[in-house]
Amino acid sequence: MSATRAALPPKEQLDDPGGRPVDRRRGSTLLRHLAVVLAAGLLLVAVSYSVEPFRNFQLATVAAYLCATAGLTVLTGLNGQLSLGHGALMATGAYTVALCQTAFADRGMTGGWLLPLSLGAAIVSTVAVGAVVGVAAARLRGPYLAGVTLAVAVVVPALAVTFDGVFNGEQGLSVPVEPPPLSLGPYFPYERWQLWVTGAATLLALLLLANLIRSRYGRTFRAVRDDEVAARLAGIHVARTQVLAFVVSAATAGLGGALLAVLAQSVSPGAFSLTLSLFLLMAVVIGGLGRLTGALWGAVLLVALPDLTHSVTEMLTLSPAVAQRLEGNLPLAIFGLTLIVVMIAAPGGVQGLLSRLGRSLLARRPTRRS
Amino acid sequence: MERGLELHHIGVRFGGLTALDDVSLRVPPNRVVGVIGPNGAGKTTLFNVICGFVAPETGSLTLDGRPLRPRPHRLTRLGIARTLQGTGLFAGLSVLENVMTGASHTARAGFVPALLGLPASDRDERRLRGDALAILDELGIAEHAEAAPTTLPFAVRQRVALARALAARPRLLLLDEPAGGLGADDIAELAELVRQLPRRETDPCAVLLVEHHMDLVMAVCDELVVLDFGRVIAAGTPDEIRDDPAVTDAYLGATVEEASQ
Amino acid sequence: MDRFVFLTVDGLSRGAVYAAFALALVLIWRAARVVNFAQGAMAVAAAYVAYTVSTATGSYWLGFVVAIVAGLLLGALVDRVVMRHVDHASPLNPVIVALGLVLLIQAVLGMVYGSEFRPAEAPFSRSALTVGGVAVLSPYDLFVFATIGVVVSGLAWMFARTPVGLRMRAAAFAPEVSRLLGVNVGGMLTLGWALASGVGALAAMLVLPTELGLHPHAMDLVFVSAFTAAVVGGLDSPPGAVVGGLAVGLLLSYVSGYAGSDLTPLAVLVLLLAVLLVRPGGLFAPVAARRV
Amino acid sequence: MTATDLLVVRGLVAGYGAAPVLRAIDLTVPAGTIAAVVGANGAGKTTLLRALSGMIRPAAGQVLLAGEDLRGTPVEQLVRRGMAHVPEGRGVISELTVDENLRLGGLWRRDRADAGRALDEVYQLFEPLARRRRHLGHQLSGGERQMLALGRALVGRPRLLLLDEPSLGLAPRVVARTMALLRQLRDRTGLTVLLVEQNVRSALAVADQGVVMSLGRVVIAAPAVQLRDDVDLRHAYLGF
Amino acid sequence: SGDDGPGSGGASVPGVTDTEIVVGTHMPLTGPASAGYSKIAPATKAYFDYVNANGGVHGRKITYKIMDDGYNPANTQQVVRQLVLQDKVFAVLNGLGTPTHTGVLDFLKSNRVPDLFVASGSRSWDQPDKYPGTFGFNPDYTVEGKILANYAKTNLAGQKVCFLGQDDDFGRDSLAGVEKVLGATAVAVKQTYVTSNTNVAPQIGAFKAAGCQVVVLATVPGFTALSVGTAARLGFKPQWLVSNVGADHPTLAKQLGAAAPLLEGMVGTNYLPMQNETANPWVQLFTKVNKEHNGDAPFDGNTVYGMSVGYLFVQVLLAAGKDLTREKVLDAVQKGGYQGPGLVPLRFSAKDHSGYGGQRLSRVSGGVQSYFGPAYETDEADGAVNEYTATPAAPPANGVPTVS
Ligand SMILES: Nc1ncnc2c1ncn2[C@@H]1O[C@H](COP(=O)(O)OP(=O)(O)OP(=O)(O)O)[C@@H](O)[C@H]1O
Ligand SMILES: Nc1ncnc2c1ncn2[C@@H]1O[C@H](COP(=O)(O)OP(=O)(O)OP(=O)(O)O)[C@@H](O)[C@H]1O
Ligand SMILES: [Mg+2]
Ligand SMILES: [Mg+2]
Repeated sequence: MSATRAALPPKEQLDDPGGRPVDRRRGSTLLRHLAVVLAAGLLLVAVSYSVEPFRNFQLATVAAYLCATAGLTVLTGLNGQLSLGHGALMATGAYTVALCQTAFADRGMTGGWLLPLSLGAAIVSTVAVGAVVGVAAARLRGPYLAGVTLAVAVVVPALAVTFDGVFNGEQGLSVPVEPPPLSLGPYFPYERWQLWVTGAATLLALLLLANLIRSRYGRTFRAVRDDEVAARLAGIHVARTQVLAFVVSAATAGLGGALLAVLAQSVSPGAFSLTLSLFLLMAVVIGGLGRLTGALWGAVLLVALPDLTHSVTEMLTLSPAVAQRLEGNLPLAIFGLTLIVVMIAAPGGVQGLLSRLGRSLLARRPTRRS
Repeated sequence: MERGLELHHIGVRFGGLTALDDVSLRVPPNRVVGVIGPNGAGKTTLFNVICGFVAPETGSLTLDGRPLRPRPHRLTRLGIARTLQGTGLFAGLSVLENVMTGASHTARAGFVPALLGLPASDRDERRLRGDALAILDELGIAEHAEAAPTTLPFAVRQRVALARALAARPRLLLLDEPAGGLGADDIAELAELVRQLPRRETDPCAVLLVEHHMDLVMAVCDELVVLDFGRVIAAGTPDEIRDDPAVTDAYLGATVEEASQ
Repeated sequence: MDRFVFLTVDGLSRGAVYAAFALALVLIWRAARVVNFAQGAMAVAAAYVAYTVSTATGSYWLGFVVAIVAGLLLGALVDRVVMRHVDHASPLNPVIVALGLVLLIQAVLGMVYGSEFRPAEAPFSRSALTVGGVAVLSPYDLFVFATIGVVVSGLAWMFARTPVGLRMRAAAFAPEVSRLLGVNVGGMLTLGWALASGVGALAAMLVLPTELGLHPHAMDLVFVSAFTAAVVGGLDSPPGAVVGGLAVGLLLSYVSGYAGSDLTPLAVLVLLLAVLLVRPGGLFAPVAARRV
Repeated sequence: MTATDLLVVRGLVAGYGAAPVLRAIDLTVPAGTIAAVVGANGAGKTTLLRALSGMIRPAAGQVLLAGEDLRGTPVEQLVRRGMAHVPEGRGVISELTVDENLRLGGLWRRDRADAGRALDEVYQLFEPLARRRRHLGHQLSGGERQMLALGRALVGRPRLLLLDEPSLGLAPRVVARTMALLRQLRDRTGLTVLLVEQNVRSALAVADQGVVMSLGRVVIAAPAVQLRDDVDLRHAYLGF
Repeated sequence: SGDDGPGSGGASVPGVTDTEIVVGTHMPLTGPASAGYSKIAPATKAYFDYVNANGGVHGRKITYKIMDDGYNPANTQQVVRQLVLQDKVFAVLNGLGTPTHTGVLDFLKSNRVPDLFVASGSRSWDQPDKYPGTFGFNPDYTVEGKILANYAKTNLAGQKVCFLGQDDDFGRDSLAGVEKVLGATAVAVKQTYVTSNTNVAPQIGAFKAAGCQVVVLATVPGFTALSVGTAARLGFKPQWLVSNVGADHPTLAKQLGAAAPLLEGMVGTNYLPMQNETANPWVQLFTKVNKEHNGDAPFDGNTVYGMSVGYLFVQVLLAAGKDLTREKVLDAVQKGGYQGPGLVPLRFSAKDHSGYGGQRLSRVSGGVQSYFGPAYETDEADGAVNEYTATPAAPPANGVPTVS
């Protein structure tokens, strides 16, 4: 698992993040991306009205995870650095938001601007942690990087127990969040509001990430991934680039964690265990490394797959003796098997599969001008 | 008065092995200097010293008379670019992006404009793209701008590597075996190209060339330095070197035809 | 002073079992360039087989042997049925598949054996012998040390001195070229997986008596410690695994003995950083690769 | 096909994806001769060698080694049939020492004693390697790696040697020596060589037969002397 | 705000129809923490099935939705929302775990979902002002600590007492209870462990070096077994006083295997009938239910626990009346006065949501764990530890409670 090789794109295709030919991009990057984000936002609002609260909550969770997976795919997919510690970065954001919100609530402060402030603080603190880890990470490659980030994933939640005076140990902190603004009406479903808040924050984060990927920074990230020596000779400070990628990735992971905490209205170390970090990695790889759409599929899978496997097993009627054994385990077995099968059948992940499908459809269109 | 790159009494050792021993040489501006020598003589190591990949145990470098303490990622800022033995292209970047990367140090827009997608960043990108396309055009490979390097014929990849180095607008270009794997026609074209470099209208540059292909070396170099076991055993014009018995003995040897009869 | 000796001895005997498991990770890394996150789950599966055999026959040693054989077979099976078909172009793919295997194996074990702890018996007394009033190693510890010593030197010898070892290394580093040189790369990979998994099963048999007992997740924590140990030692080096294992064992023992057990994860991170920032390829890293 | 034809290729079609790179190659190399395959970049020379040694699976056609059809023979079995392929880019295993790389070349052989002798001979042939026995592959210079790759193939005492641009990165003196060595081996041991070269002049200097490839086809196969000396042929096919 | 928002009031009560009551729970069925616990919910469900087979409660059958959260609070968030928002459960019953359940307290509160009989001894469930809908079940860890310490004080007077606790509220609350009885300085050596480090030799070694004679364990079963085993290895044989959480003899014996005799003499606590008391009518009832509705799964303390929860819930449903609403159920719990399998009183009232308020001591002797001495009750504050003398209730004839 050498890090520089951590994520070579599928041979036949370059990971041009937008998939459009490079030289035909004339207009402003910002405007183009804004248009996409606005459309997505409108769609999200429409969806939020047409589905029930639990689905709204699930979508909001997807949005929160999407922040983290998008950041991770920039780090691992575009920059070739492996991180098994993104769960810990999410925890950093989550605890920061919890501490801020509690502090505000304790002082009796209210107002719509408090939450954005807390989220901002969460990003700042995660950036700080990410910078520290990133500096170490920039010296390490492959499994050695994996080892250190794995240790980070274990340590950060454990700190909540070590410093239980601040973080309240295993039990964690609650995150006071204000109800939806009254202007939305007295019966506005809370889950819909949650979706709006997380959706907005996530879309904003994605907008910035997409801009960055499109800029020369995105290019240097990928150059460093592909060949460090050549990158240095091209005038790129490799270590600095790697730290920057780590920091960007940490910032979004911190935001994701903070959003998750806001959604759950609580944080505890158990929610940010090593398992979460590993699941995030699985999500980006299964989704399709190196593309924001891949990160989206990954986030959807993180939420949908456990739900789906659970529903599948619910449909089976089992005798109590058998049910006792299968309950819980069967969904996990299905989950594991799915991972293996997808990885073998579609090594480019869901996104790779989709674009392959898309290309073959395009190729079959009879009216193709050359 | 310009003095170019100078190496003074450079010595490099790897464990017990002396790779370079008291090597001094000079690459004046807008000249083509060739370094030849047997395999393992230390030619690539010499390049590595200039680039800062290998720290010399003894000796020093100067660029235009000023002391040079090279670090790989600062080279392009100093006006030095290098191609790698093999090609070292970024497999995940298109040809155009590869070339744009070569000019990384000329980008002006900072992180925040990039993050926000501000026009400053877009302008920067457009300029880089324009420059890169111009260089690809100059080298006659503009048609491959969108291609992935791995899908291209070897000769084209070599040119992409060259284009990437030129994109940095160097004053000194280090070429490590640029003719390796090329056919006769391609080598002839390459020779023409290298010869032109010091005479380009925009951004003319000096060349330090390591190559085993004697036709190319003899055709393009103004001066030659011969290394053997890490030491300079001869230096001079191509004609002088060709007739130097020590060089023939250590490096050139008999022609294949002679040797195999 | 007594406490120091006690903690040292305790740390060494813990470290020895980490070393055993780290060794399995090193093996698979050397043989297939994969960090096998499923190593723990595979080893537990083998230990469950041993448990079944031991309880049915009443013989610990029969179970012990069966565990190792089961480990060998499981490793070969995982390679042939799963890993062989994974695209290794991105090194992350096998990692993800391994994580999938973890879920699958643990779930299946949970279905078959339930999630209760089963006893893991030790073949020798685990009571420490006292020398001069200080409790030192138990017979079981000595057994662990001896076993690991044999395995490490055996493996080191195999890799460095035998043709098969050379073939395995070549196949791992450069499969295409190795095939051109007549190396049966597929066979070497399977052999590597089998060996690693066999050593993993052996390690599990050594570790489990010192743990909470047999459980589908019994090796989760051991995996983390052992992976740390392997990384500290240098993933390419069997002696490194041993040194790394002992270092981690000692560290955990000292920290929980002198500072409090809640600080152990932090201490492990500090150890990792301290070692890797000085030697980014671990203590026993090979010569840094020439890249230009 | 005569009894002395060691390698016979008929209608070989191969490539990497949908479009074939090789379109029906026919080729015969008599035992104990050197055939030089030349042609422009991208003509398919490397692909031909890869198809012969089974690194890519041919889509159609037949490859006979000493009369035996090689279809379906796993790559790793081919050395046992006497075929050695030194791939483009040399294929030195960077993480192994020079000595280990070389030993690997003879590991498949039953006759351990002779493998040992072959090893010593290689060290004598390429004395820079002898000085670097314990160096790791990645520490070597470009040319040293080339020697190592060739030497490693020779340790297996092949009957048929497939060489992909052996002169790449070698000093002229060493190129000359290498070519001379191929001749010697041909004369002394009856080695058969299929030599892919960009360096047309040196290749034709040693070869018995010249094979010119273009766009995945053999456009001409003729005695090397003829290609060397016949100005018209040279102009038509080799451009010099 | 919105007392009469949609969902509450009016005719429709979530999860309740004329023929069915849907309740849900979250439990670790998988993962490292699932050992033992995974049997609780199925046992509860089995008891509900038994009640359903006997006509249900006020003609309604109880459907019990068991969601696996793997003891991961993030999963708990998801599954509890699924239960409440999608499956529209009437109440959440016996959700297990302190960190897991803490995270959903606010959510359950804002959705006005009764949160009954949480399966952990944390004191967090007893906050009637902050969480009016949440009720505990287990005696809290402080109560338990006090009762164990009381035993040490009266029966092992003058011996050196030491303490090993889990490094969280379990260990902390338990230690607080011990110190309330023995005095703040009486515990000679205090050690903690974390579940992520399975080596307790340093801690046990410290006890041995200090000459501890009595060791109080606030440990989960795995670490009880580990501590006992490690002590034996080191030739250290104190009197063990073990929290109810980690004192179930069958579980420990199974884990220790051949080393099970080390448990001889261990003093533990419990507040429900011991599963080996075959003469106890409750155990007989539960054994029967286990056979008929639980696939005759291995019968242990967790089975008894799960069924006791089920029994209490059915009692509460009956008391809430035919016209079931969430408010009525909460009122019914607060009314208190429930008699069931428990050996000590359930303390429910408007001011107290804490659950069982005492323990009885047990001892392992001849490989059998059995009660000895009286049951004790106490509070989590400075109140005295008193004997509780009321005779335990007998189960109703058909095993289904009737309206009292
Ligand atoms: N990092 C290193 N560690 C050990 N030895 C090295 C290292 N780098 C180079 N060497 C040795 O130093 C000598 C000079 O190597 P160098 O690569 O400079 O040769 P070169 O002149 O470029 O040869 P070639 O023409 O074959 O490329 C060689 O013998 C090589 O083995
Ligand atoms: N791995 C590959 N995947 C797809 N196409 C390839 C691959 N390797 C080579 N090709 C294509 O096949 C054609 C023939 O390549 P090949 O390497 O055989 O040529 P060659 O004659 O050896 O050229 P050179 O002299 O540059 O080595 C080229 O067009 C090349 O682009
Ligand atoms: Mg070189
Ligand atoms: Mg080729």
